[in-house]
Amino acid sequence: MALAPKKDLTAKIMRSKIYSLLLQDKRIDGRKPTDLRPIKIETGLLSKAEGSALVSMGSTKILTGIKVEVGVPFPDRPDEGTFTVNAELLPLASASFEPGPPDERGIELARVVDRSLREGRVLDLKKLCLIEGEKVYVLFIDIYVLDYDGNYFDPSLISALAALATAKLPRYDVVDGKLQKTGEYFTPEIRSLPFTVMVGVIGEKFLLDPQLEEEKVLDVSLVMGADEKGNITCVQKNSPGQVPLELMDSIVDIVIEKTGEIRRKFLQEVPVKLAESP
Amino acid sequence: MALAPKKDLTAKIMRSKIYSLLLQDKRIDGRKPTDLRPIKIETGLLSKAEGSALVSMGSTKILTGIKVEVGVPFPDRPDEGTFTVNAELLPLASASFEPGPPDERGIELARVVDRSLREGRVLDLKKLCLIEGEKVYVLFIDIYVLDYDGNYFDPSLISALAALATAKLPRYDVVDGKLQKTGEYFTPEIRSLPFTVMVGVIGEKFLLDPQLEEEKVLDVSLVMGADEKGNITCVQKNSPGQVPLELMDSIVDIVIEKTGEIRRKFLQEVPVKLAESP
Amino acid sequence: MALAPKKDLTAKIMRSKIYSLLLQDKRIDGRKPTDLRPIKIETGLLSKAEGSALVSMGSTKILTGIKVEVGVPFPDRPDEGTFTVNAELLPLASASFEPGPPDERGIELARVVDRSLREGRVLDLKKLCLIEGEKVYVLFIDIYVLDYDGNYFDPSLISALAALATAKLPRYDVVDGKLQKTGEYFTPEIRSLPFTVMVGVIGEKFLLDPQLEEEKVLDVSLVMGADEKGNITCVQKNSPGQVPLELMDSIVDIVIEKTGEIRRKFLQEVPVKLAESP
Amino acid sequence: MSRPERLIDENGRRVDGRRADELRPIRMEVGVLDKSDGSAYVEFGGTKVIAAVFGPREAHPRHLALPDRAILNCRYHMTSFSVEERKPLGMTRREIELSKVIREALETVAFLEEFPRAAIDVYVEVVQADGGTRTAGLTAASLALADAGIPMADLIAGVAVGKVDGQLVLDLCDLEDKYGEADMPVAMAPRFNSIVMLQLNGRMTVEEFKRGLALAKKGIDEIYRLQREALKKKFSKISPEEV
Amino acid sequence: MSRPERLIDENGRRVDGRRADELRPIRMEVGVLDKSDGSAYVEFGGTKVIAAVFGPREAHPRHLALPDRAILNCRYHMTSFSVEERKPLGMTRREIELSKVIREALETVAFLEEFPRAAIDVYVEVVQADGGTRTAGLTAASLALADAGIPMADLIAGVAVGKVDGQLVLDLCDLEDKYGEADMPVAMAPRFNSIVMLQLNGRMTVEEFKRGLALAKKGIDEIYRLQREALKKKFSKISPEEV
Amino acid sequence: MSRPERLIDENGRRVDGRRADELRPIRMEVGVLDKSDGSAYVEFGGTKVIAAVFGPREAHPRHLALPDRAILNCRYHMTSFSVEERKPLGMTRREIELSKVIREALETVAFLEEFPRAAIDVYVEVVQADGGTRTAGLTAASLALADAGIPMADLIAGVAVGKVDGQLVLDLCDLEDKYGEADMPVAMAPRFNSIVMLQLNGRMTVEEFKRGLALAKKGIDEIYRLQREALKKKFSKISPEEV
Repeated sequence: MALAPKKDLTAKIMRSKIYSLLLQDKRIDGRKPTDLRPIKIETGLLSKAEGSALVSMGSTKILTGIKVEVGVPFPDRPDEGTFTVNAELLPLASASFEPGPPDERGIELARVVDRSLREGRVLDLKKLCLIEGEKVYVLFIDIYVLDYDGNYFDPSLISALAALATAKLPRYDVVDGKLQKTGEYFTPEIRSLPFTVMVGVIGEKFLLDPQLEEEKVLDVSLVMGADEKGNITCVQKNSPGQVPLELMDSIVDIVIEKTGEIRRKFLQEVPVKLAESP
Repeated sequence: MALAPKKDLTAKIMRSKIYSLLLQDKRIDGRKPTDLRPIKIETGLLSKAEGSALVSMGSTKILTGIKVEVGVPFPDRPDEGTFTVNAELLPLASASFEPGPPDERGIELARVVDRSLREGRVLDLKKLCLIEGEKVYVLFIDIYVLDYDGNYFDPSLISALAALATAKLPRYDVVDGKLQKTGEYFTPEIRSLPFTVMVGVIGEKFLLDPQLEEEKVLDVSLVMGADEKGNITCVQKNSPGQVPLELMDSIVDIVIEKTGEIRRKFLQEVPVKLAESP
Repeated sequence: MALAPKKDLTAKIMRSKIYSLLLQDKRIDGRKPTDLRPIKIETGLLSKAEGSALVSMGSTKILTGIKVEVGVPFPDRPDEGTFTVNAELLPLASASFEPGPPDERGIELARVVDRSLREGRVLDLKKLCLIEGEKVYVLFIDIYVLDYDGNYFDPSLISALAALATAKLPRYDVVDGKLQKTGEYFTPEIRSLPFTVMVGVIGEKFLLDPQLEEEKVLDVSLVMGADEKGNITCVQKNSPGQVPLELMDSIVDIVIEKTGEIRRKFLQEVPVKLAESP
Repeated sequence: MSRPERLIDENGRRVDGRRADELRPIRMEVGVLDKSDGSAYVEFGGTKVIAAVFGPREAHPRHLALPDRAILNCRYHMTSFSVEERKPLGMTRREIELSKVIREALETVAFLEEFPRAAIDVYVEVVQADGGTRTAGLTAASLALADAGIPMADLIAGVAVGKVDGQLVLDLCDLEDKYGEADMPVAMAPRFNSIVMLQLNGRMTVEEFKRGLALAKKGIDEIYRLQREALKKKFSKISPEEV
Repeated sequence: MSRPERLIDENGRRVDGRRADELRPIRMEVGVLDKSDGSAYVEFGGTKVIAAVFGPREAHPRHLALPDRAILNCRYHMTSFSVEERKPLGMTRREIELSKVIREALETVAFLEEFPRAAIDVYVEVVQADGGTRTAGLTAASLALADAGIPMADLIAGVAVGKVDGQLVLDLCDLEDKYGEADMPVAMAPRFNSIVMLQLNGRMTVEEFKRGLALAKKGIDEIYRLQREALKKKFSKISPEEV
Repeated sequence: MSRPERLIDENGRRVDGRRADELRPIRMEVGVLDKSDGSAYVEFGGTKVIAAVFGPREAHPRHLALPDRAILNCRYHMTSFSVEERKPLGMTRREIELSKVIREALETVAFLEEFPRAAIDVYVEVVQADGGTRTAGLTAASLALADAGIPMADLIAGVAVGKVDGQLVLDLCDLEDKYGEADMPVAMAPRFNSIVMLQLNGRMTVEEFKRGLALAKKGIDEIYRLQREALKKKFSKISPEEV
């Protein structure tokens, strides 16, 4: 059952401070409204995960690990590997996160990342098939929010993509219908790099990649994403509040620009060769 | 853990009003003590369910849907199909129903309907076997209480029977030990039509099919059912309180009479041809 | 999430009373500090369990039952049967036990008994294999605390061992790769009899097998166990508090002595022939 | 456990040698546990149950408390090894339903109004199940309530009647329950000549149903007698000095 | 349900015969349930949803209550038989996410500040799913809120737009949702010309996205008109004497 | 990960080249997270853990609060990819047990009486498991408590000792834990020369047990030194102006 969250009372004062700054194109941490926070990407830190990435965006820190198993394909997609995305808002990341199974926020995060990967056609799932109709690679992409200073969406997707792009999957030979590890490894081909940008609206103004103090006082927020071809690959209004329809055009345009910026940063940091896109 | 429910304090005044009326053979809604509320039965409203029925008894509304799958039989009944009954007291039906997994009331309802169908031998489960010991029809009979104005038992059983009697199950051919849909459908044979009547006791008097205001002030209630041959197929004391032993004879007799009344109504509304009973 | 338990305020008075007695080598129930409470062992009380034992240690009562099924072995141990230990602190045993799934105390108890049995190599699991890699005996050792007057650890292990030592497992013949019951039964060989003793520390003193009033005021407690060869088979600090390092030598020595005492009692009461130890 | 050829032989004897209207050997003991406020052990043949009562105690969480009476909580639970096939841990739907009907029977006789804002917890643990566990459990629970000193209008005694090979029988055992035509658990408050629990699993004619209630009543009167004896035995153990 | 060869034919007609910008037949009825404080039934073609509202009522547990406004709880739930493959009982991750986005849309227009310390519960039950269940559900929920007398700044109307065989279409049905390229549920508060729910499943170009919003707006204006009609119809049924 | 032929070679070297009484390379950092009140990262070879502390804060629900001291909650949790086979989401029985023993160790040194009615939450997250996760986790948790400014009687340092190919070794790695004869996690409050956590998985003779405790003590003294260094390093980063 979705439960309406409490609104911090002191938030009102902070809102008017942030809004006043915004009218002057400024923010509390010195950024311009459309500036993202610094992004750091580290990959391959963990040896028991087939892929891993630690990504920070300002003080928000996300750790994603990938475990690979051999499983059965879905009946309606017998020649495709599968993946699932889980996200845990770890209680050590914020006093506002509770221990226990993912609540609606964790589930929303997982599903937004899942849709971005799936609809962005990041993986060629047919290349993750081992024996048609019987055995395929099953990827578990598990996202952990370690430190939460606002906007866990964008760095979560970055870390999922970085972990995927640097993952090492064991190769198998099919011998008499059975699978045998060859001892070799391969990195899954990445066909597309969709990223998202979280957009916060206050009054008739907007800012990107809110840090926590900003996030708390937004009128409304959106997560929007795009791939390298300029396709919109993700839209999620993720908070209460109304988005003025007339703001949408400029929001879409800045999202295209800023996801490009993230992509360039990503390609600098992560050794990924983009496969031909579908 | 079964938890004793709260007793409404204002209930006492209502109880004495209802009891006084009962002494004059009257009820708050103008019915006689042994009158049932009007019953409406609609079937086949839904296209994704293999069977469905919306039944109202006064303002109490029940929606039952049946989904059919192919599954494995129980080891000790290799030549019989299976069915399970679930019931959800949806929170939109009453402020007293909570969202979440079925509580003891929902479980009791499901099990009372299940026993009525099973012990009443409504279905010939042997006719729901596809390949002995391997493949059988598995029926999920899911009951949703949509609007709760007292006595969800009787209309739930009516709706389960109406959904069963009008269900369309896909036919299969067995080709080389495998199942293939033929594209044809059949309706399961109904061998028996057991119905129930909820009986409420106040003092030394009783009334049938209580509406909510009555239900809240009953001293005790029973759900009793019978089939077309006059067999008792269901008994469930379903509330706290004592039933005077000397009332039981007249209760049984009225239950036989009133389940017959429901059966006639049912046969008028629902196109069912009773198969030879076991 | 582990939750710190409340400390009874009146406990302080009781603590000083118990400590004063301890300084005189006395206890509230007349025992010496290293005396155990009387142990009673009854086996074979239940007919639907393949093994059962009711053990009391003072007023603390434990009922353990064993159910046996045929299942598949673990992939890395294809020629060994398996067992699992569960423990339920039944709410009828104490006002401090809640109904519901085992909390951290029940889980700790199950895991301590499990480790004692497993690391003590009580069973020759290879003798519980039926068809290598396919079919093995699966033992469910389920422990129920019926009455809790302190120290449920020691009697739980005793009852698990007594139930195992007197269990009757059905024999199977392998006919054409399938299992058939022969109608005969056998008792699993017991290779080792590890027991535990719970040690409570107050100040610089310790006592064994605390009853509930003592347990509530201990500074700290340990469960330690040993087998007939003098191997330490179990150590579990099971409460908050510090154990002075210099106490450990005398604790270990008394644990060896007292587990021997329990073993002699056990061998008197339970018909068990120890197999050659591994 | 497979079906015997006949559940009643040519001499009218049942699978365990009983006559149709005969109870199994019954054992009752009050006050079997130390740490609960009241407890009882009841055995009907192979059916073995323990019941314990805690309270009255303060109800928590607070908003569940009732201003005019105690709430009565009840849990009917089976050990995993009480039945033929191991019962999974956790409460099954059957256990949840039976917890409800047992509680509703007990509420009927306990003077809950004497303890406003309080809670009373009743736990029934089935140690071995051989038919009639809910009625044995309820019988034990009412003894445990009495042992806990909860004032009651009456004790509750229960027993199952059933239909087996076409014949009504008293106090079904597991085999009769499984392979018979009907199982009807009945519990009464004998002083009031009233029914406090009634369920049916199976089918009966109206005439059988009525006769079944009478047969149950016969068994219940005997069980009720044994209950009072068991209570007397418990309280006679307490020496005058203790009182 | 297998993929048809084409989702749009040579005449620009969709699988169910509609034009690209055509809504399915819509049915709305307010006040369909007796025991909730407000309710509505909404049908978009084969999609059938019921919504009910309870409250404002006292919020419990107490520590969840807000000093300055009501909390609004929302549950979007599907019956097990509303979809092709039986939906397991219990809430799926999808249902939990949609409950969140529907609640966040409703919070936007309800005057929650009028009911400090209170709670309002909104339940959306999908009886049959044929595309656009969340937007139909939100449309129904806003009617149910109005029916319950909760003051609102505006009604909310929603519809999905999608991309099918390369073309933008209004009000996707299940087949189009499943085999199309994109599904974008949109809901607006028309009086404010603002978006209150927006999600995307699939890919669109920037230009398609912008046109998609405009197409949604067109549908939403029509749905909004039908909502007001349905409310009028409900309240005109109440005779003057009742008021 | 299969069993090597020998876990200790002819030169007394272990699978990773260490001597029997040698710790793995240890890394500690205090204050690694921004949004918790205290945090620490600890690495023992391939074992990597983060701990964070929140509080003291008001305890809720209220009835859990203690009048004379803070309650200390603790959760030990592993990421799904910290181990060879993916760990299912949710808490395993092992994690629940270790949460208990870690909490009971921390309660021993934190001055909880200074914060009546409050709660302190400690979270230990195992990022990679290569043996000794509970002792590394406890070591990190005590640093995080110190970082959060919770007054403590002492720091807690922990390490596992084990028996491998018949020999006692310090600071087990995963391979030694899995294929060795015994794993004994030990944690101490060095200032008090007392044990605050002690468990055993496996078998040891009495003599080995006693020697094992002494070996643990040796490792713990070194870990304790590193802890104090890490704390100094953290607090030396804070410039005088900030204080």
